[in-house]
Amino acid sequence: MPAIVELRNASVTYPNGVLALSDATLTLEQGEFAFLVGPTGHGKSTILKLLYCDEHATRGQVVVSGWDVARLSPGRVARLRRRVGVVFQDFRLLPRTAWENVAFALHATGHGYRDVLRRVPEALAEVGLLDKADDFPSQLSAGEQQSLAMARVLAIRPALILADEPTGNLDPDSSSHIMGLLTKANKAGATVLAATHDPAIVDAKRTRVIALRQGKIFRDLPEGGYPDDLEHD
Amino acid sequence: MPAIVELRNASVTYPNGVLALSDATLTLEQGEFAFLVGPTGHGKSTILKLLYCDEHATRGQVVVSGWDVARLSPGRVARLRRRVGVVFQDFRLLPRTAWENVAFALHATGHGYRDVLRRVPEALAEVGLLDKADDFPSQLSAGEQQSLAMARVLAIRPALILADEPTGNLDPDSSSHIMGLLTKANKAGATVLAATHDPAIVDAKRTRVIALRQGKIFRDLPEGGYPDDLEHD
Amino acid sequence: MIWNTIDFVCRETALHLRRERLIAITTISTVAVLMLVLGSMLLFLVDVRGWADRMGDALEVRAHFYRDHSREEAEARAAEVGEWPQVREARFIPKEEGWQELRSWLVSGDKLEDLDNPLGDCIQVYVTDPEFLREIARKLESLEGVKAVVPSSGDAGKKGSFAHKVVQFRRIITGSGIVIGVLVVLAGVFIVHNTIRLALHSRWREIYIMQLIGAGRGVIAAPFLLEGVVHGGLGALLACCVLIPAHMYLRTLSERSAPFLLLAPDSALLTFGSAVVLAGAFLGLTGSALSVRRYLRRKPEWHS
Amino acid sequence: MIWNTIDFVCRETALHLRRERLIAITTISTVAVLMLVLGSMLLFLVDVRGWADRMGDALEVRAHFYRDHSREEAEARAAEVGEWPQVREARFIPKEEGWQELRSWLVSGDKLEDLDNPLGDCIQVYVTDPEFLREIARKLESLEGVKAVVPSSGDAGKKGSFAHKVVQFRRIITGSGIVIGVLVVLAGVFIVHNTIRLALHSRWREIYIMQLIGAGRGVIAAPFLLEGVVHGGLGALLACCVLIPAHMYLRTLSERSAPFLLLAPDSALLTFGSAVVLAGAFLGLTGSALSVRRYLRRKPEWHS
Ligand SMILES: Nc1ncnc2c1ncn2[C@@H]1O[C@H](COP(=O)(O)OP(=O)(O)OP(=O)(O)O)[C@@H](O)[C@H]1O
Ligand SMILES: Nc1ncnc2c1ncn2[C@@H]1O[C@H](COP(=O)(O)OP(=O)(O)OP(=O)(O)O)[C@@H](O)[C@H]1O
Ligand SMILES: [Mg+2]
Ligand SMILES: [Mg+2]
Repeated sequence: MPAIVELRNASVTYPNGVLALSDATLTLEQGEFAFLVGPTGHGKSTILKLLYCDEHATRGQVVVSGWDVARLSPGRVARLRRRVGVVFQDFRLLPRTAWENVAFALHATGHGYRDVLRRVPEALAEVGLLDKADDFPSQLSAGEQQSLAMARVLAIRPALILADEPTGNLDPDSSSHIMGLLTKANKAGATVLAATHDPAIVDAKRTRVIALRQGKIFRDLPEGGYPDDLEHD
Repeated sequence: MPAIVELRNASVTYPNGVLALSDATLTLEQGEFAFLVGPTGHGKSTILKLLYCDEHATRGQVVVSGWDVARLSPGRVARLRRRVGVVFQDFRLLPRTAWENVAFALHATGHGYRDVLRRVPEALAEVGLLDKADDFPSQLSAGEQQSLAMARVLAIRPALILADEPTGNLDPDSSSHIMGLLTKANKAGATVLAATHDPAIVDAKRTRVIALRQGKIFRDLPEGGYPDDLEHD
Repeated sequence: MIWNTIDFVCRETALHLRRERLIAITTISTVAVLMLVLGSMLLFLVDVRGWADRMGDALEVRAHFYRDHSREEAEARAAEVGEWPQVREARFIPKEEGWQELRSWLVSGDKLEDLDNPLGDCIQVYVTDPEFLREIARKLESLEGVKAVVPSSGDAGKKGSFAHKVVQFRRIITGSGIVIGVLVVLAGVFIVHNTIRLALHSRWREIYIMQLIGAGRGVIAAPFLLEGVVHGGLGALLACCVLIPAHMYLRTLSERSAPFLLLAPDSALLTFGSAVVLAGAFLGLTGSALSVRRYLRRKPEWHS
Repeated sequence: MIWNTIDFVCRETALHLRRERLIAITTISTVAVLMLVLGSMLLFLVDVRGWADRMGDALEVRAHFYRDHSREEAEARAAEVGEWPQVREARFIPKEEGWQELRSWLVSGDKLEDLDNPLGDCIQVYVTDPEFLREIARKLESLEGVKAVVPSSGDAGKKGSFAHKVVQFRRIITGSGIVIGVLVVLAGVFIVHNTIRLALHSRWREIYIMQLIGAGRGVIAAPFLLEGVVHGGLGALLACCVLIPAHMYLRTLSERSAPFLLLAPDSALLTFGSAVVLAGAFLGLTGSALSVRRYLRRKPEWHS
């Protein structure tokens, strides 16, 4: 399998001097499912931001589906992002109805109106939000917003799914439902990288676990489970 | 012990017709510690919103520290809110530095500059954010933002703490640290009502658990643990 | 693909227009108010200038022929002078008429009763523009058989003279009118751009999320630009809906009591209206373009 | 407690002023631009009106006495007329001077050489305001010993006459000047309020969170109001920094070539400047007050 994601000695230092990621090397192969775990503030979201080109590595190289993201024009960045579905940790929904949020993502990734009419209700139904299709994010509970962010990703069927804490606002049952959807997408061919804090879902799914500590990848096991030595002291 | 929170047959129907809470009756005594659990979208945040006067009961009565909140003038609402500390599910931090966020809450609750100088670093240190005091929320990780929201509440030492999913973005160790802080505040006299999805923290602390399902309080046990029959089907 | 994009952009624009009420109201009303001010200023300036011209209308030059100059010759000259390009009107006044006029008002007529008419024939000349007064006086002086020109080329348009005042007045009005007009237009452009920038400020996050989802810059910008065009155009249209009826009302008023002058005929109003609407639309377009560009390039100062 | 609040409000205001750059820039520049336009419009209007007055200065009425009227009497009358309130200047012209003048320009002088002076003494009267022309003519006609008044009270200020035009012109300038001035002021107030409303729109969420935390409405609003005052005042100050030097420059220019008239003396500029700054501050205050009120009362259209 070819690599879809490659980090080569990537470091990120934010403008305020915080070293959020240091010298991370990581390869995700096409079709893989991996968890990204680590304590709060130790660089999980930063890695994901690198992959969807929201931050740039201050040192090292980031390659996503064959493209070195450091050298992309804005047009190329947009094209890359169309292949990547992201469940943002803070959802980042548009101030529009649930339906329109999913539809926008479909339109933006180049789907025509016919696709939209078919896929939006499909995706909303999958996360159980079909009856909330006309509600605005401000009218949804936090868990529902998170599910909507998930639906937006599922609808576009991306090659790479980046899920940042996709179950942080969900009850255990909903969580496992969402994980099931991610597994299903993974089975259908998508590569999945999910950052999470929830030992339950990591342990439930015996798959690759990449553990971060203070911006460094300190463990990367093919069938890890949630590490119990995460804290640094 | 006198009641600090009383819901009497309170119902909430949102303008779009969603019945988020139906006929809930609930009493919290001063100094109590209670968890509010329930599936996503079944009314936990709605109950908390009632208590900090962000929504009003469409039927029934809500009494917080002796005041019927339906009949309060804006000035009274502000005074009531000063006694209530809320960790919002979406944090609701001001676009200012961590320090300024905590300081604002102290100023707003009538503390002078000397108090601010003492309590802000104290609160930030408690949640481990002292070294991020000059960072803006946008420069913090989600977990750090959540901790900041917690610090803001701890600093003002409110009589009633409403925590809406206060550990959703935190790793297990940080979660139990935050729960420890809530417990400490509770020991110091504050009444705590925490909505959560995390069975681990509910089970770890043998205390009152109020379970919601479809907007109804269907179980209220003094030493509940996380219920395993939450889902409605 | 292209078709999808067009469809998408249209839908997005419709959504923007329907949803963002505050922004629609503020942008439209700002454009409308500015166009209104600009329009009435224009009307005012044109009118004041017209009035200055009218003042100049009262200015005349008279060329007095020698008493023994042939009347046919003088009359022919008057006709010729009437053809000069700077001359609005040239009237031949026979000496009898002039004498009559003179006697009727100033002098103690009875003493002059038995006097021969001391005047010669005369040409009364009105110029098209007070600036030409001196030139015409000079040309009249050089005519054969002319004894005196009043005012003489030395006096006409002399500093302090009435003609000089009118000319200077007009220059000042035109000059400062242009300055003020340009100032108001610039101010209008600036303010509309400011308004649109502020309006988009509250949608910065939205623009950013769209980019994160993979929407291209063009696709994101297009609905905002169209929104700007629609808002600008609507604002201008609104201004026209006030300006044009106001203008028509002033016209009927001026036809009755004639205090106004250079009001355009109603037929010009359609052109005027379309120009104003186009200008509004263009303003909205450029304002949106500049602002969207700005917000596309940067990360928002994120909330929370 | 009160002291804490004051301290808090001041700190908050300082924070707002330091942090919200875009808002500061747009509000300040909008106020500045509007004040600039208003200021130059004012200058222009005052000046045009001044010019209209100057035009009227050229208007005169002459009262011709009978040839046999006593000269001392006539001179005394002239002095008396000069004291009338509506009269700017009254000059006595002895008949010899008048005859000289008349002979020098219009008539074939040689024929009149041996003629007795047919004129009487005359008073040349300039009025303070062209509106009084007719009244003065009438009053002169009723003087004892006056044979003719030119223009007569029937002709003076007649429709179509020059005096009538000047009067009408001035009325129109004053009238439409007031209309346009009021329009511009209203537009300015409207636009500044619009701008502030939009500026606060992006801080709606912030205002709401402050309320949720328990800050009182007064405490939340005060820094916004002070911010409005500072921005409005600064904008107006900026406008003054352009207007006042521009005014001084125009003054020196007008002293050299005298095309401008009613420029205020430099001593009035301080008053003018403070008035403008106060107006700006007031505008900012009311704008902020209205907007904050609005945003205090409602829940934000929440993002995400
Ligand atoms: N925009 C930014 N500017 C400056 N520092 C930042 C920024 N974003 C994140 N950081 C810092 O970088 C570090 C890593 O942040 P990151 O968001 O990657 O953590 P995380 O592992 O996702 O944490 P969490 O589990 O809380 O989401 C943190 O210390 C954070 O404060
Ligand atoms: N402002 C609103 N307008 C309309 N409906 C709303 C609004 N807020 C919440 N709801 C609906 O009310 C129900 C209860 O919402 P609430 O936020 O109380 O759920 P919750 O228990 O807090 O869920 P979560 O665990 O996801 O936070 C949901 O179905 C939600 O869609
Ligand atoms: Mg994160
Ligand atoms: Mg909730």
